[in-house]
Formats: sequence, structure tokens, C-alpha cells
Amino acid sequence: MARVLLFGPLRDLAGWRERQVEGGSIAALRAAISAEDPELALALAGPGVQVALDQALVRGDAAVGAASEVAFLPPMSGG
Amino acid sequence: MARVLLFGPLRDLAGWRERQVEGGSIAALRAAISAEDPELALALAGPGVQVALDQALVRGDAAVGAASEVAFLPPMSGG
Amino acid sequence: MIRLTEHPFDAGALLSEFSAGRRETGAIATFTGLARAEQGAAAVLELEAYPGFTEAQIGRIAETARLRFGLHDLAILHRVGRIQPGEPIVFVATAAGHRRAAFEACDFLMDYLKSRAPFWKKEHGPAGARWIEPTAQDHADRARWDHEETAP
Amino acid sequence: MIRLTEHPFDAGALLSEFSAGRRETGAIATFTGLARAEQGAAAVLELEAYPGFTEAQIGRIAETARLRFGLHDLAILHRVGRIQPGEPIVFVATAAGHRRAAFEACDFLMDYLKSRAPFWKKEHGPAGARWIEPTAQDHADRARWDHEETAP
Repeated sequence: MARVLLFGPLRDLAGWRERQVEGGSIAALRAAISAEDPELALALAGPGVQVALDQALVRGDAAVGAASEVAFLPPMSGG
Repeated sequence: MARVLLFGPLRDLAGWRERQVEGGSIAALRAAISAEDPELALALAGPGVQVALDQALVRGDAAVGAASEVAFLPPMSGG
Repeated sequence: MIRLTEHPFDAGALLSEFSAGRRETGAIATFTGLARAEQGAAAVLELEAYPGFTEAQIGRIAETARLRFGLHDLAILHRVGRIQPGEPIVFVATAAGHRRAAFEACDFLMDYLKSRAPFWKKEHGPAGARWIEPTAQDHADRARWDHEETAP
Repeated sequence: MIRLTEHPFDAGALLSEFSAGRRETGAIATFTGLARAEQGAAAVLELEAYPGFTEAQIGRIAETARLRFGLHDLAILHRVGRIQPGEPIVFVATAAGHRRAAFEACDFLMDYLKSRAPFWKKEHGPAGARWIEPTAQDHADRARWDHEETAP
């Protein structure tokens, strides 16, 4: 269980910005999202999408706690 | 006759900043200054000293009118 | 000072505050980025940040700039939310002993902010809204700093 | 605006004025030069100008910068007279469509102002007064512009 945040075009694609998702790892969160919205799960795995766990960038999989915040960050556009 | 202006170290050397000097050309002004203060005249002919006649830079000699302003500008230091 | 704001700001007031009381700083450079009106054809910009993360990531680059250019201080204020044409988007100020360091650090920070900072930018134009990616020029500007030696 | 002043000034107020009401300017760069206090060891600076001539000569370089970098506008305020440590000496602001032009023009103008503008500078230190010439670095900085191609 973690709080999942989406930004930029990912948010528009999903139709939501923030949601509680079941799963004890980032991979489990991706699977839970895929079960409900495969198109979104594909976009989350897309090129240039970075993942931040509790505001720190992580690569690959990582364990997430119940109070964790997992953000999917599409390519950043700069200001 | 012209109003002669000195700037920077030339002013310190001469002990004056502005003076009426007799002469119908820049060369005549230099001669008049030399008769009174040869050291200053030498400095006015020194490397990098530019001459402005009525606020426009001139090279070599030029005629000066009675209401003319002739400025001797030592190398500029920037701000 | 690294801060995000949802409101228009006066770059001059920020510069007054930034320059006050400096005794050993010889050089302050600033940059203000404004949304151009494009003679009325401009889209409204919408900038999204990840609050906390965005400031922290900018802070890391700011620390790099501080060390690389020997800055005495720096300030960055960046708009988020909807930005109308003519409004300021970003203000960067750098303070250093000498002008080359202040200029280069300001330029460096802007190249980073325009190309890689954690913002997502949407344009709301007459033909609808679209998400913007950095331009090739933005990437080229930033890449200048990857190999270039800095003047002492 | 090209102006000399005998009085301290607030760079922020100048930037507020310069940036007000701009609709088509995307980029404003500024530079503020301050007299460093050098931990109390700083000399008092005395800057002499040739009123009228100095502004006109700076104006010619400003016109060069305006054309070379495609500036929308620029402002230069320069102190003359006695300048105490910690006080501002010079403020330059440039407005352009894009940031590279604004930065480069500001940098170019400062290099000129610091090395060749019609000022004569005296330092009043504990060991007496002395006239200052531009440093080798000032000349090298200015010479960068003699051969370098400008980015579009």
C-alpha cells in the first residue's frame, strides 16, 4: 500500500493525480495498476519515466511501506 | 581661444581641471600650454592620450573656435 | 533561497532583497524569464511541479553551481500553476566576488532550469492544450556545461 | 536609458522599472557591480567621467550591443564621484526575446564598461591615492568579443 502520484501527461492519461495503491514494492504497484489500467501501466514503464520513492529517485524495484509516496515522473520539461 | 579640460592623472599633474587657453588650433593650444608648463605639455602628448574637440574624438591637429571645448583624455580606466 | 510560487512576482523587489547588506560581493547577476505575449497569440502556460522534490532537485544543482563558480549566494524563484502572457516565470540571482563567476553561474542555472528541472509544462492555446518538452536548443545550451572549462 | 549618478542607487528599483509593462520580452538579464569592503581594508573609489562625452561613448557601444544581440531595450546606470565600500557602482539591464542574447549582451556591455568606457578611477587607500588602469583580465574579457561568433 502506497500513495501513488502522477505528473504531467501521465496524470492526463490516467485521469487521476493521486491514489492509494495496494502493493509492497514498486513492481507490485505497477502490477496492481496494470490490472486496472494496462495502458497507464505501459506508459509508466515508458522511456524517460523516472520513479521517486519518498522524493528520492530510484532505479528498478524497491520495497515500499504503507506510508510511502511513489511518484511517476515523465520526462521533465524544465520551466 | 578655447576651454581646455583635463581628466584623471592629467588633472592632478597640471593642478587644474578647466582653463581658457589662447590658440586657434589644437597644436596652438599645446604650444601655449608648453610655454607655461612643459611637463604638462609632454604628458598631453603622451601615449594613449586622446583629444576630444567639442566632445568628438579627433586625431592630429584641428582648428578650434573661441567657444570650443578641447578635452585631453588619458587612457580610460573603465568603471 | 529556492522557492516555488503560484503568484506573479516583482523581480526588482527580489533583487533589492538579494543585494541588501552585501559587503564582500563585487558582482550580482540576475535573470528574469517572462511569458511573451506574442501579440496576443500566446498560449497560457501551466507549470506543474512536485512540491518538495522539485525544490530539492533544484537545490542540488544550486549546490553544484555554488561550488563550481565559488558563489557567495544565490536565489531562485520559480512560478508554478497558470501563467498569463507578460507575467514573470523565473528569477535567478547569483552573487560572487567577480563578474565572470556571477554571469556564468546565472547562465548555468538557467540552462538547467529550462531543460531538466522537475517541471511539466502545458500550453493552453486556441487549438487546445499540449504538453511541452524541452527544445533541442535547451538541450544544447545545457550540454555546453558538460565539457567546458570554467574561467578561474 | 544611459545615465551617470553621483548617488547610491537601488538596483532592484531599477529592475522593477525596467521590467514593467514588457509584453514581448522573454528574457531580462542584469548585472550589478558593487564596491567590495575587503574586510575594512578597501580603498574609497573615486570615479571621474566627462559628462556628456561619457554617456555618448557608452551610447555608441550600447547601440552596437542592441544591433549585435537584437536587444529590445537596455539600461545602464553608472556611479561617478566617491564610492564607499559596499555601495553599487554600475547597473546594466538587457531585454531580449530569448535568454542567450540577454546574457551575452549584458556580459558584453560590462566587459566594455570595465575596460574601455571613459572613466578615470582613483583609489584612496591608507597609503594615499593612485590612479587605476584596467587589469589584464579586463582587457582579456573585452577581447573575447572581438573574434567570437555570437549564437543566433
